[in-house]
Amino acid sequence: MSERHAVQMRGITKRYPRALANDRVDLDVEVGEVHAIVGENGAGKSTIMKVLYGLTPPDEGSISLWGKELSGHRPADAIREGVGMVHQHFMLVDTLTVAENVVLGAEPCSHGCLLDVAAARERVRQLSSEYGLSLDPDDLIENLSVGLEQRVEIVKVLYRGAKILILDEPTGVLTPQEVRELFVILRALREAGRTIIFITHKLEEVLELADRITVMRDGRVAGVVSAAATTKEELARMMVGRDVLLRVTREEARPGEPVLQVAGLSAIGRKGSHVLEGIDLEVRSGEILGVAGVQGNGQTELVEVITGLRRASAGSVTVCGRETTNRSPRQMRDLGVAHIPEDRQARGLVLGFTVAENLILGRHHRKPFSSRGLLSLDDIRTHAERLIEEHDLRPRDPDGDAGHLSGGNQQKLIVAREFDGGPALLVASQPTRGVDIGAIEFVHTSLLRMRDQGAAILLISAELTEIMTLSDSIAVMYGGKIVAQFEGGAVGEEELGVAMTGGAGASAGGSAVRSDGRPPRHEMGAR
Amino acid sequence: MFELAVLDSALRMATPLILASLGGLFSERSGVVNIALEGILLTGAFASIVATYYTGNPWAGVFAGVFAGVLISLIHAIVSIVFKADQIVSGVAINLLAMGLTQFLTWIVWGSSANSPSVQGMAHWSLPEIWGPVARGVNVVISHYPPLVYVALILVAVSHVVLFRTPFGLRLRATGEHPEAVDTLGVSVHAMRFAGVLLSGAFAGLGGAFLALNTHQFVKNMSAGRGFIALAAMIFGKWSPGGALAACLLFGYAEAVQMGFQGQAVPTQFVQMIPYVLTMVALVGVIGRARPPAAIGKPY
Amino acid sequence: MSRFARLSQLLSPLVAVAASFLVGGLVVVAIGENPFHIYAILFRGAFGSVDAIGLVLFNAVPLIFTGLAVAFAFRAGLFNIGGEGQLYIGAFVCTLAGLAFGGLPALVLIPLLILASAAGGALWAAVPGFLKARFGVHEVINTIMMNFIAVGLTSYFVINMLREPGQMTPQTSEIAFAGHLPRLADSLSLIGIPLPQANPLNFSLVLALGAVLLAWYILYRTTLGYEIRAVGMNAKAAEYAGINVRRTLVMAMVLSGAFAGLVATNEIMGFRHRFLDNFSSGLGFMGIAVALLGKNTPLGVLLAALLFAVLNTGALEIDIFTDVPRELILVLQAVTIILVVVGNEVFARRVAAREGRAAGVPLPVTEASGETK
Amino acid sequence: DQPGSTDGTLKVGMVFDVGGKGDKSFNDSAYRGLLHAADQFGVEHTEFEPGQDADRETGLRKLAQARYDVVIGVGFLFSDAMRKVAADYPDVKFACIDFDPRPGETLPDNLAGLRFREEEGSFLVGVIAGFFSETGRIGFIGGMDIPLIHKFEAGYIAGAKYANPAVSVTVAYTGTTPQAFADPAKGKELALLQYRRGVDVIYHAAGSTGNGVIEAAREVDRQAIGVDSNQNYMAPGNVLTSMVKRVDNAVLMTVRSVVEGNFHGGLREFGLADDGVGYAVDEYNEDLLTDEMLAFVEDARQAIIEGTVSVPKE
Ligand SMILES: Nc1ncnc2c1ncn2[C@@H]1O[C@H](COP(=O)(O)OP(=O)(O)OP(=O)(O)O)[C@@H](O)[C@H]1O
Ligand SMILES: Nc1ncnc2c1ncn2[C@@H]1O[C@H](COP(=O)(O)OP(=O)(O)OP(=O)(O)O)[C@@H](O)[C@H]1O
Ligand SMILES: [Mg+2]
Ligand SMILES: [Mg+2]
Repeated sequence: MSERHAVQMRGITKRYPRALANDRVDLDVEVGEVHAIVGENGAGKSTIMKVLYGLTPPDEGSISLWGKELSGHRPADAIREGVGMVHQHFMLVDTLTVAENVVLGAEPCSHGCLLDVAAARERVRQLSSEYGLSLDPDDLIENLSVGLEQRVEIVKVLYRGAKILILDEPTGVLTPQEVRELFVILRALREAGRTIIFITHKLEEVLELADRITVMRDGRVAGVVSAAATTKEELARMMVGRDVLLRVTREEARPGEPVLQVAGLSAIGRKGSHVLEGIDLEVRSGEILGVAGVQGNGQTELVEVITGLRRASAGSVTVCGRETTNRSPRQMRDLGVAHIPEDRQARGLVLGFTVAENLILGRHHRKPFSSRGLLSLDDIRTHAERLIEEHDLRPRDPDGDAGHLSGGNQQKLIVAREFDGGPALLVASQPTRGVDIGAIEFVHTSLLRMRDQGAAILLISAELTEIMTLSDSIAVMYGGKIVAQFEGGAVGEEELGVAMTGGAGASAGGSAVRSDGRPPRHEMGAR
Repeated sequence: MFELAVLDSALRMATPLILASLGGLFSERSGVVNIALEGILLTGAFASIVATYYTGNPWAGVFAGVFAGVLISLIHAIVSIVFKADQIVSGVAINLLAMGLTQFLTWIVWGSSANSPSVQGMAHWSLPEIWGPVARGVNVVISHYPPLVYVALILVAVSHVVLFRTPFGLRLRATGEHPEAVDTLGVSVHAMRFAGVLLSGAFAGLGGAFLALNTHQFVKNMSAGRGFIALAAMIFGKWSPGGALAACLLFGYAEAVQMGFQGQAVPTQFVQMIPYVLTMVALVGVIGRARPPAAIGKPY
Repeated sequence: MSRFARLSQLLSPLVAVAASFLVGGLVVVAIGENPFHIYAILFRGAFGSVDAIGLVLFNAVPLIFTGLAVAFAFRAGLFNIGGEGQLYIGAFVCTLAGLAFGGLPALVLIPLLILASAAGGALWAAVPGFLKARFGVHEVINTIMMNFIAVGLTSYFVINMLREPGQMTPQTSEIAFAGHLPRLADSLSLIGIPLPQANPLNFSLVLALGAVLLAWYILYRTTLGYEIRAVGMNAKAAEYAGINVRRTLVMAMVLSGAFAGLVATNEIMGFRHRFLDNFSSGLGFMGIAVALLGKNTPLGVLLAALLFAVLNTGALEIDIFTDVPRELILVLQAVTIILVVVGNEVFARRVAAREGRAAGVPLPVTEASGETK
Repeated sequence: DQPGSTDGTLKVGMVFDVGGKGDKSFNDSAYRGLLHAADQFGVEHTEFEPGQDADRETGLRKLAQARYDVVIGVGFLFSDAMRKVAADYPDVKFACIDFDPRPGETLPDNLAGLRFREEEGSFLVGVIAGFFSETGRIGFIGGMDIPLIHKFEAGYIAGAKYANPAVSVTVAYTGTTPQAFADPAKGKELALLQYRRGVDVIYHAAGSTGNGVIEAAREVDRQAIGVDSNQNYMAPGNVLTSMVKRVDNAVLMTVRSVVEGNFHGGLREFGLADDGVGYAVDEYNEDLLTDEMLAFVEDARQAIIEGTVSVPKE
């Protein structure tokens, strides 16, 4: 076993009931390097990291840390060996404070057995200032933005003295600025001699940060390359096994009549503050309006009000010339409003339902799926078979449980359902979050095709590239307000980024912004 | 309404509820629903009487009650934590088991499946009078209620400290909110949940011991729905020891008032509904939505 | 689902039942009795004669109703512990109607009383349903509270206002004869089944079987059932899909309560013909066990209710004719439930392991590009 | 020859009421009668407690089918079931304790309805309570709030007022479900509350719930009055007396009449006159009762038997 290897994994195989998640995977990570792992959804990236961290026992294979072989280890052993992991889905307890989350499992004690809260606070403050993380140890997690939550995760790892940091898709939920700040932190950590493994779907990031890259496909290692010696195109080909369009081509828009008109729209949040304030928007048919913004600045609420999931406190929503403010979700759907929700598992799917049942969700009460209160099973099935065929959903089983689909296929299911039936207005919220480049390509092409067929599309995304690639015009939200509007193509990523943080020219500081300058955490549809 | 006798009665009636709902609290804070409180109370009651019957020492009964509570909750722990079975199913089964088993054993031990003979009860605490006026003064406080009433009150405070001021409590609460997070930090979710469920068995078993020893005998089904009321109190008290205490006192008080003011114009049946109606009204009007531990009921 | 999975789903309850009998047998041995003798008596009590089988079915009927009630609410994500209260109110309303509308012919009165039973239960269940939907109050607490209230209310009215004149027993007068559900003895003897006249089995059994079908039909064939299941599995997704979640919750409770209320068709219309204070002794709670054992599916409820009825009926026989008390059967029932849920888990894991191995067949090798380094 | 008895021994089946065997009260009194009968006549017997209401009828039927000669139901809840089953099995003798007849009902020849004038016995213990009470406040704790128990209450109050017109009676019931007869924890609290309010004697008619009442009396050193069985021994010095309801005698008598071949159906009431009810004096309470008191009570008893005092039932 080599001295310079922080991690050596050999022949790791992990089977799940419906998937071979890792198939004889080898992974070498050198001491002090930034090692990226890329691959499509379901390629087995998270799994191999969970195996390394001791969360998931492998079925076969061996693992060595610092040249020493581990067997049957648990997270506690990994932590002791200096491994820390920031998970794809954050592992934070919402109802506890930052300090409590950080020390959980390795608590400082006073008086023998009591929790030493002061010491915990102090450590958090210290680590936070050391790496410029600006965290308040007494904040409740539920009040933090996603970016800050991630920093808490990093502090958790540092608090345990990790020498190997694993970050699973750390940038998926961050703004460009936050990504840049994260990279600064990660570089500082590398300077401090720590080894970093990070997983991402974003190839630019890989090339920017990583020293070496392991590409995974179908549970196997498709190759290991050095960042200096490869290109985006090559990586994409290795990941997908074919050439990929990294940028969709977009025709000029031919906008028609206004389909969605939003005027002076406001909404009140759970704590009585305005989460939306005086929003004005217009989307015409055959046009994509992109809404950019850091998560938690009212986008969620805007979508909810437009789709009838949340009440407006003032202002109006008009769809196809009809006033629809505060109509129910069903009425909105019946008017031809389709909605791709930002959180597919929480809102977009019923996980215990079959694929076929999920494919009629929202239209289940209408003909042909239902008449006089009875379901029409034949029509539901035919519909499912058609959509599965058209959208290449896998597996091709209308009776399979939607919960068993991969993330990408779950998203495709929702897209298939919402695109079907030619909606007049499509509200697409984070339509490609966490899906792989193959699926992104598919969703983007579909959105443009819908636009060209005359649908009006309101696209909400934290992904600037996505907004810039697809939008005919762009609105930027900050603190519950629209702070800037641009014509598509007439604005650069930098300029958008600045507007998103409430800077330069944007009238900053809506009442939704907390006194400490952070945007409030978005509130889920509490009506 | 605020007659001292009624308040005393309220506190005594509340005691088994307090203990059982503290038990429920530990289990549910670790993420395991414990609908089996009723059965654990019953088991604790039975075991305390058997042990007292054979030893003549009610404190042996207390110990046996706690032990039996832990034992039967061990079944809940194994079924719902190790085997990841539905926690409510397991709880329902344990209630059934406790009902059957205690009656069956009552029959084996005493030849009647409904009643045990009377056993030695628990003497009230008191300092010897010869210690003088100080002892008399102290006795006014400590001998007013059966000993376990004081124990229950102390346990409320202890539970609060354990839950909110110790690493164990922090881990327990985190386990109920987000077990994966706890697991990733190298803390065993199963161990925390076992601790929570077994503690709940110990507390509810103690509650059962109080119930039975205070009446000096075991009677079939003597828990009489108190486990469910304790569960309601725990939810009512928003999963905190202080809240549970307050809720139990309220229920105890409502019941005591009901007992104290019967036989007047209102028919018994209506007077006896007071605590239940009160609970419903309070839940709608005053308390509103209670927020349970996020991961409750989900096997890990 | 693979054949192995299906087979084990079928087998796991059977194995669990067998295992619990083994446990019960050991207990019997431990107290110095002969388990074969005891079980022989148990089965004689349940299957020894047409009369015995009739009794089993009679005892199964209320469990089917209360089991369906719990299972149905469960599908909407609601835990209805209030079956006991709902069946009391159902029985009470049924009795009131049976006393009040004595002049009606059977053809009208019987359907009316069936409706009254369902309506009473539905009404009682609607309250916690509404409180849940409107104020978010946990239905478990409210259904428990409403059990106590139902018992108190019916007890008051039965004892103080509706008591049969000149009687000490806390029961009402008999409902109109036209409202009695016929016993099955006569009908069965037409097809050559010699059920004794005195056997209490009545047409409520047919209603119970109908209710099983109805519950299945509502859940899987109607839009309402689709919405109920959607709300139960993911309320936020249901809301997103335009389903009125609150209304659906109330509807699910109403239907659940209606099933519980139908217990009256057996107890009042078919058997006792009057409301006896506190007649139920926990049928509603047994329904929870039945529903859970039946995995909250209508067919499962039917089978679990039959199993429990077999045990309850045999228990009486054991109680009367042996020195072993009936409580043995309670223990047996509890052990069965525990073993069934544990068995489900064990089998599920074995299935998973097997299918995992199936998935583990090496995939065709895709051209993995080599290192570019 | 008796029907069904293969070897000539009589078979007696007994079905208990809520509360069950071991309640030290009502059911135990019946069971004692059965044991006496077994002693005296060598009968074979079985007994059980039904699980649910429908089991009452089914259980009686099963006993009849198993060719039991005498089937005894303990408690008025058996009345309906007895009527039906007795009609179906004319060869079997049935007896129902506390039988609840419909107005004008005549019973078949194989069904005996055995009733007690509990109000008369309760009257006498009421007299004792009224006489004994120093505070002038006495209590009554009933089990389930039903007409049967109201009889105990009514007789007791009348007796107490008979002894001391100024006495005040505090009345409480444990509950409205059968559980009310088996909740000693609640019985104790109810009693403690009454004692704290100055009540010094409490009469309970609450099955095993009453065990809690007696326990409370012992704990605060006041007086309780037992019911159905002689409960004086349960807390010597703190049980003033017990209203005994001689269910045991009724059971014994029933079995004897079958043995002797002179069983006949119909209603039969046991009152003071035939020692069907009474109050218990034994070594555990003789120190509590003065001669003056006993003389007064005996006078009252005579007056009731002679009809010069009438006892209310409600
Ligand atoms: N707990 C689990 N149970 C069953 N199957 C699982 C589980 N976790 C992962 N899998 C399966 O293992 C395969 C690999 O999943 P993994 O999460 O490692 O993918 P990934 O590369 O991280 O994908 P993504 O980019 O979407 O995060 C997938 O096919 C998935 O279906
Ligand atoms: N316990 C489980 N049983 C069966 N399948 C599971 C289980 N847990 C996860 N999966 C499957 O694993 C797959 C991948 O899970 P995972 O959470 O990694 O999603 P994903 O594809 O990575 O999407 P995302 O990037 O949004 O997390 C999904 O198909 C999911 O259905
Ligand atoms: Mg992943
Ligand atoms: Mg993933």
